[in-house]
Amino acid sequence: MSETAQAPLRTEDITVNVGPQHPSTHGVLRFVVTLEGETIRECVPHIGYLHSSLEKIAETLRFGQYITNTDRFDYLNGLGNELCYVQAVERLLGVEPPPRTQFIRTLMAELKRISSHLVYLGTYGNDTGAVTVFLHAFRERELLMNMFEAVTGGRLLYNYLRIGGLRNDLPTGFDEQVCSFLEHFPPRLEEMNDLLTKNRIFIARTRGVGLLTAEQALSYGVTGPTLRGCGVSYDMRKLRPYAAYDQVEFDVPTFPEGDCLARHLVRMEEMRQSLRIVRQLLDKMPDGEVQADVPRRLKPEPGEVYERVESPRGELGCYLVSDGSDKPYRMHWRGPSFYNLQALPEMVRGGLVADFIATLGSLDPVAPDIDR
Amino acid sequence: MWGYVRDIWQGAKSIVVGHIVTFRNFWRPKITDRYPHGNADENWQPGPGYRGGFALLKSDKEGRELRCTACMSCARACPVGCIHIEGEGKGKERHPVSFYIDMGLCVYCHQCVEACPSEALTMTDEYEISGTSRASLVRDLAQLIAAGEGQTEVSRVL
Amino acid sequence: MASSLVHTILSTIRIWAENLAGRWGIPPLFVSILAWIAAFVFVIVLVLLMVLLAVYLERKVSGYIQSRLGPMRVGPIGLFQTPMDALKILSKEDIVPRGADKIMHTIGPVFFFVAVVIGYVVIPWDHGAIAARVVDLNIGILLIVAVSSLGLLGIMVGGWGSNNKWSLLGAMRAVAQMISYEVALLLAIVCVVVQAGSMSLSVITADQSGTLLEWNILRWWLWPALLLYAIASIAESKRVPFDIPEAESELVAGYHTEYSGMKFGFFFLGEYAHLFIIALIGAVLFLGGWQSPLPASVADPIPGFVWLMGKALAIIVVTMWIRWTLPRLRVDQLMEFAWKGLVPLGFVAIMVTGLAVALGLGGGGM
Amino acid sequence: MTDHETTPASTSAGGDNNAHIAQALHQRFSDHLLRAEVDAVGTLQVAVDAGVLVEVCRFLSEEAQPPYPYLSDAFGADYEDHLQVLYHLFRAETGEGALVRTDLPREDAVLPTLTGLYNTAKWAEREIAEMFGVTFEGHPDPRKLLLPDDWAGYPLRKDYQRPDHPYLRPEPLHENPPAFLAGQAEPEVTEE
Repeated sequence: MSETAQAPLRTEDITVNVGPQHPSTHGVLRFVVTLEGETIRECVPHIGYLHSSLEKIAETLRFGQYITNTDRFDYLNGLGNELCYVQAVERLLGVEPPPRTQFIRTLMAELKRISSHLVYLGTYGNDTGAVTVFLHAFRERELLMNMFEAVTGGRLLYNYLRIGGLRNDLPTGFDEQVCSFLEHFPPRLEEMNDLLTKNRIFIARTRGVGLLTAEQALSYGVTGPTLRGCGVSYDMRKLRPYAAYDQVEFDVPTFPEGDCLARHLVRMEEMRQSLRIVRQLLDKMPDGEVQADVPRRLKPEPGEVYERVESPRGELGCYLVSDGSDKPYRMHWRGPSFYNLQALPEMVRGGLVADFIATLGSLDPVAPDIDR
Repeated sequence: MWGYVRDIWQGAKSIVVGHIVTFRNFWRPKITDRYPHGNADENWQPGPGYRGGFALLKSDKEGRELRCTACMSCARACPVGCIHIEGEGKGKERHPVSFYIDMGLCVYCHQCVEACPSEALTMTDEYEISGTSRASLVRDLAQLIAAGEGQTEVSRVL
Repeated sequence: MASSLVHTILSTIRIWAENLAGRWGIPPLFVSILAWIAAFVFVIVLVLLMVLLAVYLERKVSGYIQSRLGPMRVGPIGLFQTPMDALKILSKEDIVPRGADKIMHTIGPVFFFVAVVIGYVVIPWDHGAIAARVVDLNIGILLIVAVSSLGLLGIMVGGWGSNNKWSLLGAMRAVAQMISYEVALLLAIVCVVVQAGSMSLSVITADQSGTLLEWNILRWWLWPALLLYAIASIAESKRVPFDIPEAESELVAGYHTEYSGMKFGFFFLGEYAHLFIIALIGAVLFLGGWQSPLPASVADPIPGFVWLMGKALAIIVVTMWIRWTLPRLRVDQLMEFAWKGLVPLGFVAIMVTGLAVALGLGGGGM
Repeated sequence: MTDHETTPASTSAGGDNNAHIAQALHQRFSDHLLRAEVDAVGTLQVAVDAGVLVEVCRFLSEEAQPPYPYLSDAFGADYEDHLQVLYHLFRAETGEGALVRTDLPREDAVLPTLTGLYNTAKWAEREIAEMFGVTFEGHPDPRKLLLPDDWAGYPLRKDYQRPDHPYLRPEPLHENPPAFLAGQAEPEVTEE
């Protein structure tokens, strides 16, 4: 095997365009990936295809009007985004919503988290080639959608939370609907785990793939299940409890491996914890009003607030500045997917094309959440 | 060696378990709505408070056709500005002469309905709203009144 | 061997045609050529029909597994959906991408389809010698293996000629995969050949005649070969969990990314024809071919042709079940599995079979 | 199960820590520090001169006790007479945050990059740069991030004018209804 015996073979790196139209980019994302054979040398994300300038729109709408826009960027977490925004405005105004409102908000946010993780589960199955789990997950998600529709009148865009309260109380029969879901869902979740999570091929596809150390993750501002999959127990619900999270018991699942499988397992466990939270919330749900007294025309004192909540993808931040008028002077969203995606080139370098897809899917990015 | 065999055994078992799951699902009842060809009862029905199309409600007071007083509350509440109203008359006589809602701009947020002081505007459970041109998506006064035929209350989550 | 209904009908037609030719004074050579053409038409039509059926089945099975109904609109329970789709594919624009090699782009799918279809000529459809198949080669199984591996030339040509990086990657993966799994597949087939003592598919079928217990699937010393064949044949037909050449979440559509219209149709047809022939060979090698599972004492009203089709369809449904259950392997895992898992297993299978046959368990010709 | 070690420090303790840090900041950067205090919810609010931004951030992420080692978010704001860039630092164990801000002139807004300290800043600074027209000196990859490469203007500045583009949607209904509704065809979108 001397060097002279083998004439140097001319090789060439391939540059491929993953997206903006590619089956597994979860929306409109684009990556310019340099391949050597099947091995990834470099990956450069190009984002902004779904940039909708929500931050600028906020400056033209009144505080109450903007709620309808908050559903739209991270569309899998509509109610959670509303919660973040509404809490920010309430802090600006100094309004404390009634306890029942807090419970209902928490309940809806947790149901939304389950629904978002179900979408993740389905699409991740799709990314790894198991198509069936996609439809099974969406079948279960449909039940949640029916619940959201019963409460809010909308299936994807809710516009349910109000400054200082809610649009309406829970409908009659909602408790039974949730209870039957709580009975029905855990076995189905186990079934989906049997189908995907425990499958040997799936484990082989995800274990040790897309590695991220805790230090790297934190330095990139990665949060949510991606960070908890690196062994860091960082969860806003626990660390800075908001709404009714201080009233319920739950665990923050962490897995130390930092690979795709760990992130997947964190999400599966989070669904179980969310079910636990929902159960407790239903038991402890207080009676009473759902709307605090707020003036019809909201004019907060000049000031600013940075509100953080835990979205299914990580820490969702909302920075709001008021100049004393009825419209926000400046608002900024910290989209968790934006920072999670930033770590992607680090995670996929040296992997194979299939690993790239698996890693991207395991971040559970939502394209409008990246671009806002 | 033992670990290797156990690995193969567990892998094979997990794959068999997966097949059992899909086999079970094969025989489960299907959830597909055969919309629009299926039985109407089987199709998905919007719940109360569903936010679909719009309707203007009739007034039960004498001398008034509509509850709407063209007060512009809804137009002001709309985040996208898709409502256009022209009113006529003063005081109690005030009523709309033109009322347009552009469903192509509407974001279905329900804020106009909530803003209405006289509970005159409502969202209906109509969900087949698509049209073939932008102009066909604009509802005018006559269409809105026709859509509210028979309805007496603002749609609400119950 | 009792002649079946299909055999009777085909023989009658043949005799009638020869009589007619004699009366009209058509030379015998010409008659033979006509008979060959008729046989090829039969095979092609059969393949097309089976592909339509298999595609329909695939959509139904996947739908049912996924809590859906599958096609329901066109015709009763959606039966005409796939013929309609075939018509649609025929009517679509044929696009050759700019910068593609037009000739290569065109011959790729044709090559693939032809290579797959040639294999059908040696399948023994039913009782009797000539009437129920095109040719009865004494190396039938070898022909199928040899010709079907030509198909990947078509994939490579098509993937390369598309001037698309995804196509190229897909084609490369396809070649690597099919060459690797061909080895495992051959090892599995060798076991059956050792058992039957012949490479002729008729002999292999005849070897399994008699009771159900004589079928290769119930001969325990062939079970390693069966497992091997099951895995390798799914990989050969490029289906999940071995569908990496066209992994739609990674490579968009792999080697046929740039194809549309009838050229895509040829790839599509070829894939399902490949699946079907794999199922047919599986039925012949392990499930007793056209033979009825009923004991010989019971009169069997069903022709052997139908039995063979039924067995093949059952195998196809199982591959669909597998397809809609499992995730996809990664390309390196796939190769590892072939060379580190299946090939050693193949040698074990050959040893087991050889020993069993040598000890007189197998009733083969050795 | 896994999180009991990291139950949050009570607000007062966090506030104490932050008060110490604020004090230390005052001692260290007395002249350049405009503000360092703890707000109502326990967040450390720091306002600094652009010149010492990097030093303050390094101090907070390395020397402060306990430190704020990571950047979670960076964003800008336009106050018409000046621009402001804010950095949200956080501590993973307790989830506490510190908001560091610095004011910049609207014309010729230049800041040193923080990409040397935090990877997070790579994209965040690119977004601020294209949205507010702030130049980050020493940024390794100063291309536009969300906007097209040829985009003119800085959209999140208050004086930004929407470009006139045929694809942008027509005026809202309440501004010109009848022309649009006259019953004929929809407005023509001219393609290039």
